[in-house]
Amino acid sequence: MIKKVLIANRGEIAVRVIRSCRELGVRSVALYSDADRTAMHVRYADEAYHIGSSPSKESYLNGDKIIEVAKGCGADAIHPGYGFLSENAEFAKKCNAAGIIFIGPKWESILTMGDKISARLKMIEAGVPVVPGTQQRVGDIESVNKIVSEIGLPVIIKASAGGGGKGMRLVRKKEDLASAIRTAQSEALSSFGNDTVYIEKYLDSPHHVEFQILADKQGNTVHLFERECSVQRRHQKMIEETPSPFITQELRDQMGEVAIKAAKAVNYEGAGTIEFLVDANRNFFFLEMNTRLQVEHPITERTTGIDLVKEQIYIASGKEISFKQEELIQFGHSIECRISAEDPFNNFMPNPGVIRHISEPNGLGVRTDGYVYEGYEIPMHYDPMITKLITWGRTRTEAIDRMKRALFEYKITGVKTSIKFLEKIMDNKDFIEGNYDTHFIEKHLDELLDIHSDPHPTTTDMAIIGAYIDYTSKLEKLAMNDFMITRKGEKWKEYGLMKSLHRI
Amino acid sequence: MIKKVLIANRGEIAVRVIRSCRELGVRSVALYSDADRTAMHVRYADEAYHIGSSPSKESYLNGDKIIEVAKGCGADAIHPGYGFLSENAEFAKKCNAAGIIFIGPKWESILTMGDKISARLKMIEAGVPVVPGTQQRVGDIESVNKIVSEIGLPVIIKASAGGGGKGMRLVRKKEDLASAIRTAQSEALSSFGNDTVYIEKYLDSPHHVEFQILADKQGNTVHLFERECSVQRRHQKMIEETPSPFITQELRDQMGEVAIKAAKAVNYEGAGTIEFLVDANRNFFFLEMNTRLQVEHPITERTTGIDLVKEQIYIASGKEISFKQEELIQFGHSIECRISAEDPFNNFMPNPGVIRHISEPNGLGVRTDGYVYEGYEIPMHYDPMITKLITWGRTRTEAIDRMKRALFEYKITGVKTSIKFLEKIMDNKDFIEGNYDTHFIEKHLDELLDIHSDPHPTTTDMAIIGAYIDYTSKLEKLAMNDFMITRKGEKWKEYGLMKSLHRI
Amino acid sequence: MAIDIRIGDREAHVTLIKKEGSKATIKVDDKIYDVDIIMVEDGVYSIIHEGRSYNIEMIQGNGPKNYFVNTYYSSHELDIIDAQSRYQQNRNKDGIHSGDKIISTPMPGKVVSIPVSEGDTVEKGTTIIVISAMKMESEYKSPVDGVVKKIYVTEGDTINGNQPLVEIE
Amino acid sequence: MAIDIRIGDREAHVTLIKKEGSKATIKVDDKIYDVDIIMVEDGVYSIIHEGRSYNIEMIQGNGPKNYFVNTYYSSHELDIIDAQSRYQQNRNKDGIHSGDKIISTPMPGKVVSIPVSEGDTVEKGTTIIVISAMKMESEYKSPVDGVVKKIYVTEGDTINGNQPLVEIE
Repeated sequence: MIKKVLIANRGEIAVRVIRSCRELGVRSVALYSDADRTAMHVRYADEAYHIGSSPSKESYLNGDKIIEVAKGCGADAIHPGYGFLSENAEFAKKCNAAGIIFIGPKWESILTMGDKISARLKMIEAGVPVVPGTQQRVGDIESVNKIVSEIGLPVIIKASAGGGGKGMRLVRKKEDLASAIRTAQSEALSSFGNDTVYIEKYLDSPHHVEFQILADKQGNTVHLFERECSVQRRHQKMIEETPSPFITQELRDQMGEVAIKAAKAVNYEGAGTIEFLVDANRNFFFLEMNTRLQVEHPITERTTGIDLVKEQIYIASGKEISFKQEELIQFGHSIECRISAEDPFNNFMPNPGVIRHISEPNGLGVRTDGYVYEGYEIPMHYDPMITKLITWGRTRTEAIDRMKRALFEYKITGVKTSIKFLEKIMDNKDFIEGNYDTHFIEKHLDELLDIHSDPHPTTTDMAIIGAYIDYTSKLEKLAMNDFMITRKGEKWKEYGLMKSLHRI
Repeated sequence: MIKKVLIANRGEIAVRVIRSCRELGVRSVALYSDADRTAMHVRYADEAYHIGSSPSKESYLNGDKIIEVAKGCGADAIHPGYGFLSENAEFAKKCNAAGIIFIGPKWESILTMGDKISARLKMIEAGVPVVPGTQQRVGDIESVNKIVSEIGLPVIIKASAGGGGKGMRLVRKKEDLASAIRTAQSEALSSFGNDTVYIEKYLDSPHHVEFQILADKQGNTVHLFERECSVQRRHQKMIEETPSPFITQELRDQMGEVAIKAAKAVNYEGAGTIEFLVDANRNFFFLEMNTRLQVEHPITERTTGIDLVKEQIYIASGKEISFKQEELIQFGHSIECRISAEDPFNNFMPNPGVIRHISEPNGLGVRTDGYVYEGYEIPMHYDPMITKLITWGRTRTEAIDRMKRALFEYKITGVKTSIKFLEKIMDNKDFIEGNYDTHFIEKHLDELLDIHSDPHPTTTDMAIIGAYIDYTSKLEKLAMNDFMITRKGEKWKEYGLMKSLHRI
Repeated sequence: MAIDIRIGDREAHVTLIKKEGSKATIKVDDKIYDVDIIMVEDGVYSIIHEGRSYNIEMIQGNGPKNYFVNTYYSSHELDIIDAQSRYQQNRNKDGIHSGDKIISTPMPGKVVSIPVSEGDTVEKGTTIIVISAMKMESEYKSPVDGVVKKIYVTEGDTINGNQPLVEIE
Repeated sequence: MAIDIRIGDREAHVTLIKKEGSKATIKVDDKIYDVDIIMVEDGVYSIIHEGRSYNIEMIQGNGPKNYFVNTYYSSHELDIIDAQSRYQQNRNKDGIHSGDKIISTPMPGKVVSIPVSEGDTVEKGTTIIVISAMKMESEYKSPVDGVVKKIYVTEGDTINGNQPLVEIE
């Protein structure tokens, strides 16, 4: 069994990984950049080492330095979290070469799934349905035209090395095709150093549904059901839930089987996620595989009861998965809201800064996975997500009611956050009815951003009264200050006297 | 459906009840004594009314005043929580008379179950096994001797109106019988205004196992499995868990059936608990019924998924229980630790005071139900319990590992708490093996209180270094103070200048 | 003591009528409120008014006269308006009228690029500076037609929130 | 600056050798520690020493020289010993020797009963006063044989922690 894990990450996911390490009695090692000396993962880990300056490239992306630290402190494994080096095949390979366990799949699997074209080919070979489109890099415009006339418009041009919406272009009219390919190629080149792009059919009103996979070295591969991730803004997930309100039990079984087949096709090991697009007629297509833990993994943990990080550590240690497929159930319903330091009402502008005050929700069916604390300055160098709020309910309705209650209790002051925006989504009729696809936020944006009406005029007056009292008592205190200072000598004497009296 | 609930309680249970009200869209009304103006339940409720001075008798026990407030604010129901007026039949009756729903059983059921002797008689009548002993109040010493020779020593003398260990005497030798009865009677008289006592066989190495019951007005009565509550100190529960590591599935089914029978015997309505003693041979006996929500109800909520407060409100509104017995499962394992403001290493002395700093544990499988916050002064007038920590795991082992991790993360400073003591229990071999009865704490007390060894000498030196740096930097700041004050005028000018510059 | 407090477009005139312990009578415009107000945490007040319980969080904004206020139901930005700020306000209004404009950002970040140079003529909407924070780039555009008068920063600089970056005349 | 710090039975002699930013070299008795120490929250320090991470919470105790210190693994009470407290300490020691004794409680509460009167002769172990807090009554007994010199409170009084209640001579 692994004895010491170095976490090559920061923020909430580093804290979350350390929690499972503690429960297993595994020692944890944190890394920190200049900006992160005071970060929670550093305070909470057993050990902590400085890794470089604040920009990610010089710290959390510096694989060689990280391996050096791991060797130096005697860590026998590295957990990459998500983001940063988690899907970097080269890094996984270097870990192996250094004799350190990379907690994740074999580097070959990362490589195959990391390139979108090779992943598509592999899936087709394994009999997994993929979105109709090209099987190889886009070449001359004639062959492109031929393919597009086969699959039909609209299509989407995607970078093979891509991710996060970069090097991606939607084409609705044939005459835009050539220029869209050119701009996608140039964006792909500048973003990923590789101008390979390919073409996929663009599905209207698609759902983004993904399946959680676990696979061990003994050849057992299981799925832990789906997560519905269609509440997205610019390809970034904001809210996830499980079970999906859209898919049927029959479809769930079918997709689960296909997800296992997809993972087996690349000899997958560890935790991974197969992402599917599901169209309005419930046809589903392989979109991509994430060869790591997902941000939204807690909703699966809540409904299945499985601690995914523990399973990752067990599998990396060579143990079998701790349960069988047929033992798993989906118990109730779980929803996650991602809370970011951003101003939804000012174009989602990131809002780094100092946390002045935080109170977190609690009680039945509420989990928070965060990392900020009072007085902590959120650095501007990294992701704006500061905490995740996960609720559980016996039914979807209860999970939503609980999410509303928990968002109401969640108070983060000092920086602007997305909490109010998430509350608006929880109040949205289509969301409440489970009637949404990936266009949900786009479609409802105006109404979600409408906070200008003042439904509580008395509350506003109470805010004014609070400000009045706070300001005037500060003024009073200021006026008192000189008085206090001059009396200080005396005060101390008095204090000393009292102390003597109280001492037995 | 009930629209507005007045919570005739304070502390964590008031906050917990308000949470479920919020999730149901029911308005909540808090009450506060002089000492509780700043308490969390007052801040969190929709409405709040002052009820009297700090001592409970003049506030939370003043039923007439409470009913008056409920009428005044238009509450259609009163939730009594636990303690205070929750098992006061007279209060329940007065609520009915005032046209306000008492969220709990009918007052007649409270009355029957509140008197120990009448409860025993009722149970015997219903065919529920009770601890061998007398069926009526203790009379002349001859009849006592006769009974004791029948059931055998040791016996326990109990006050019929009793609770909390008062008016209770253990008798191991026959010659102590007469004096024990006398002192029990006099203590019962002074504590409860009633000197009725009765005699029960004292069971050696008993387990305290209780069953959660729900019953609606339609006549449906279900049980939500057991809670093992044998970790007690002086008849006060400290740790509870479910499922019990002691009882078998067969026994569980049997006890569950008997618990339902017991509840039906008094036409029970609402949430209640049947407490049993189980001896070393797994014979079980009715001990008493608590006709209210229990402190430890969250572990049942976690493993069954049922929100007990919501069910209470549904039932009081005349709705049916929202599930059927056969739909319920025990999903995984849950443990609760009660955290009190007391000093376990100084005879569990209560320790009211100001909370200086609090950080609560979080993440997968952790729930806290508390009410204190930074800067809050815990009043000396009420119960020392300040928060409950509830963990869940797929297995008992995982729930314990998670409890250790969560206790490790739980930091409350400013007052002494029982956290370290609870940690020692989680490390105890017998507890870990599930091998304990109600004598557990007594038996292991010395070892549980042993914190004198210093297993981390470097950690101690780090504490010393922290104190050194904190103290010397305070001294420096003090020395700087005068300098700051004299420069203040200038500073403000500078600040004004900067502001002008920054303004667009 | 009477104070004007600005909240959104509204300017409320607030007067304390009396205060004894936590009980206060306060007039907000023409409404009189009898409240029980007490500070429960640093910067957090509990107010009870006609039985309603309000939890009000006051967050110091930019300077001692600017607050962000959270209630359980809403968020507000408030400004205390006294003689000094009234003067500043008028001065700023004049400033805008004469066409002076300083570009700044509400949050800290890094300067990615400055596509203009001092002396350039720019139109309203021209991108003046690009700032990156938290993996996201934001473009700041000129709010007016004008000339780039002064550039205070260079590409690659780390900046604070509300720091003057570029001045347009 | 050298300071003595008492922790349990131990008195540690602590000297700062050097400090630059968050890096400090500190001698505790005869051990020299190179640490990285930084205040992360009010009264909470993060210390990194030889790669080990320590989270140290400092809680002001009774007065500025008394601390309760929590680490993730342990809790300690610490006292800063300077010339003044050294003097007090000796004075108190003398105090005990001469038999003066003031009964007080560590926590606030309410006086339930005082079974003795001024002038009463009491033995070591005699109950002097009964205090109730949080639904629990505690009896405070005389630590010495002596005479009740002064009773500062009466039954029903609300008391603070560390307040003198009864003096035994």
